[in-house]
Amino acid sequence: MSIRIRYFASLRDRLERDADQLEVDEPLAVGEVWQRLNPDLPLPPQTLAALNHEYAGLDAPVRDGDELAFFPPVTGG
Amino acid sequence: MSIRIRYFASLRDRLERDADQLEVDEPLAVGEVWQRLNPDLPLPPQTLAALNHEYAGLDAPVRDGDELAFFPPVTGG
Amino acid sequence: MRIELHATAFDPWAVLAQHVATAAHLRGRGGALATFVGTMRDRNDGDHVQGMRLEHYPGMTERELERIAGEAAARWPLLDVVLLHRFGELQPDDPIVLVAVWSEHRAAAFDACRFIMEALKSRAPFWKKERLAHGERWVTTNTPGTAG
Amino acid sequence: MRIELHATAFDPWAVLAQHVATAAHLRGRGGALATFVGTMRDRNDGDHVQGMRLEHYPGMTERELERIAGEAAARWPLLDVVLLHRFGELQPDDPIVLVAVWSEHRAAAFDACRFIMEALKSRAPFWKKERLAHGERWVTTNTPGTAG
Repeated sequence: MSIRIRYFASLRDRLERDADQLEVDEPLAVGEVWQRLNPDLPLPPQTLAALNHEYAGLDAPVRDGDELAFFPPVTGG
Repeated sequence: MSIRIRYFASLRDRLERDADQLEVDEPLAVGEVWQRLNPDLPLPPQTLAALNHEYAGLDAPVRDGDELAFFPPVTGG
Repeated sequence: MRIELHATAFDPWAVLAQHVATAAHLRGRGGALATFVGTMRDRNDGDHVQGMRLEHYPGMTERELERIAGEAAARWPLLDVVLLHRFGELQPDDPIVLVAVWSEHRAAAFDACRFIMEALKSRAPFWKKERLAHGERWVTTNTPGTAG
Repeated sequence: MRIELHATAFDPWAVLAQHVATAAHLRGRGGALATFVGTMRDRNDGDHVQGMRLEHYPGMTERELERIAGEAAARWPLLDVVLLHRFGELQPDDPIVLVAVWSEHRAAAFDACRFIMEALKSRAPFWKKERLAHGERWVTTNTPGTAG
């Protein structure tokens, strides 16, 4: 199973990268993907997640080919 | 005491005149001016009154030289 | 603060573009602008409306609009208000009213813009007379300002 | 319904004038138009802001704006919505966002315009980075949409 992960704004700056690619065999939830990729950094409070361009909870299941994104609270408008 | 009275919109159409001039000796309130000028027509419900370009109640005292106006509910905007 | 009655058609977008271009006190500060434009519809109460005459009370109408804008400015931290209203003969799609309210933040701009419109609808001395295919009629009530 | 992201400065008044001139479905019907324009302020949190970079999430941002406008159209009887938002490098006074909502009556136009702005502020994936005299900083919270 192949998942593309993207990071935006201050979270990208903090992680010092804007994307990850994860190859796994077992099913994972959104929050588990974060833990797998950032084992030393608990998900910062208020971080938002989106799965295939739609907001998703941390327990949403991630599927093969999905694009998962993590980002800080939005400040548009 | 000389008072100028103006009528607007549908009220003017109904009265078939747009203004009156009233000369009186005793003090009158807004509602009394209407009665004096239109003895056969009770003030139509929802009619508004303005004294010198400011909304006024029917018991507001009218003074010499005042401009008093009666008009139906407003429909601007 | 700019409050005007217009006897002939005005272009709300040209007015706003020109106002923003020349209002030095908004420069860098006017982060939020809420506007309302009311235009003449060609239907009302199920009838086709060909035109409209908008009557006002010269002298009082201007003062009442100024009082309304002043009340809004006393209640919210506003940077500027533009308030234009037509009178005279209107055609469908002609702008009737433009309310534009600048503030640093959106809450005050939204609240004050709506307050001005509701106050204008209930207090500013204007009266609409519609021209229909079979004659004329006075508009007797305004549409409520809150959703039913 | 017209929803667009712009990489360079847009003129909200030219956009609205052009939209009204060409939107046949508004002719005679769009009696009420509520708009909001947010522009870049040159001060924030007590500091002078020289410029701003507005980041977005290409693909998701457009879809989220479409979802928000769709929710508004499902909830209120709207005739049209125009929603433009900047991204990229901004200067003070540059428009950031334009929301324009047409309806037959003002209550729906006001309510839907404000709903779209609040939803956009809380949900649309945009992030502001301010350029100050002494460096850059991410904006971390939005101003609340209700008066304090």
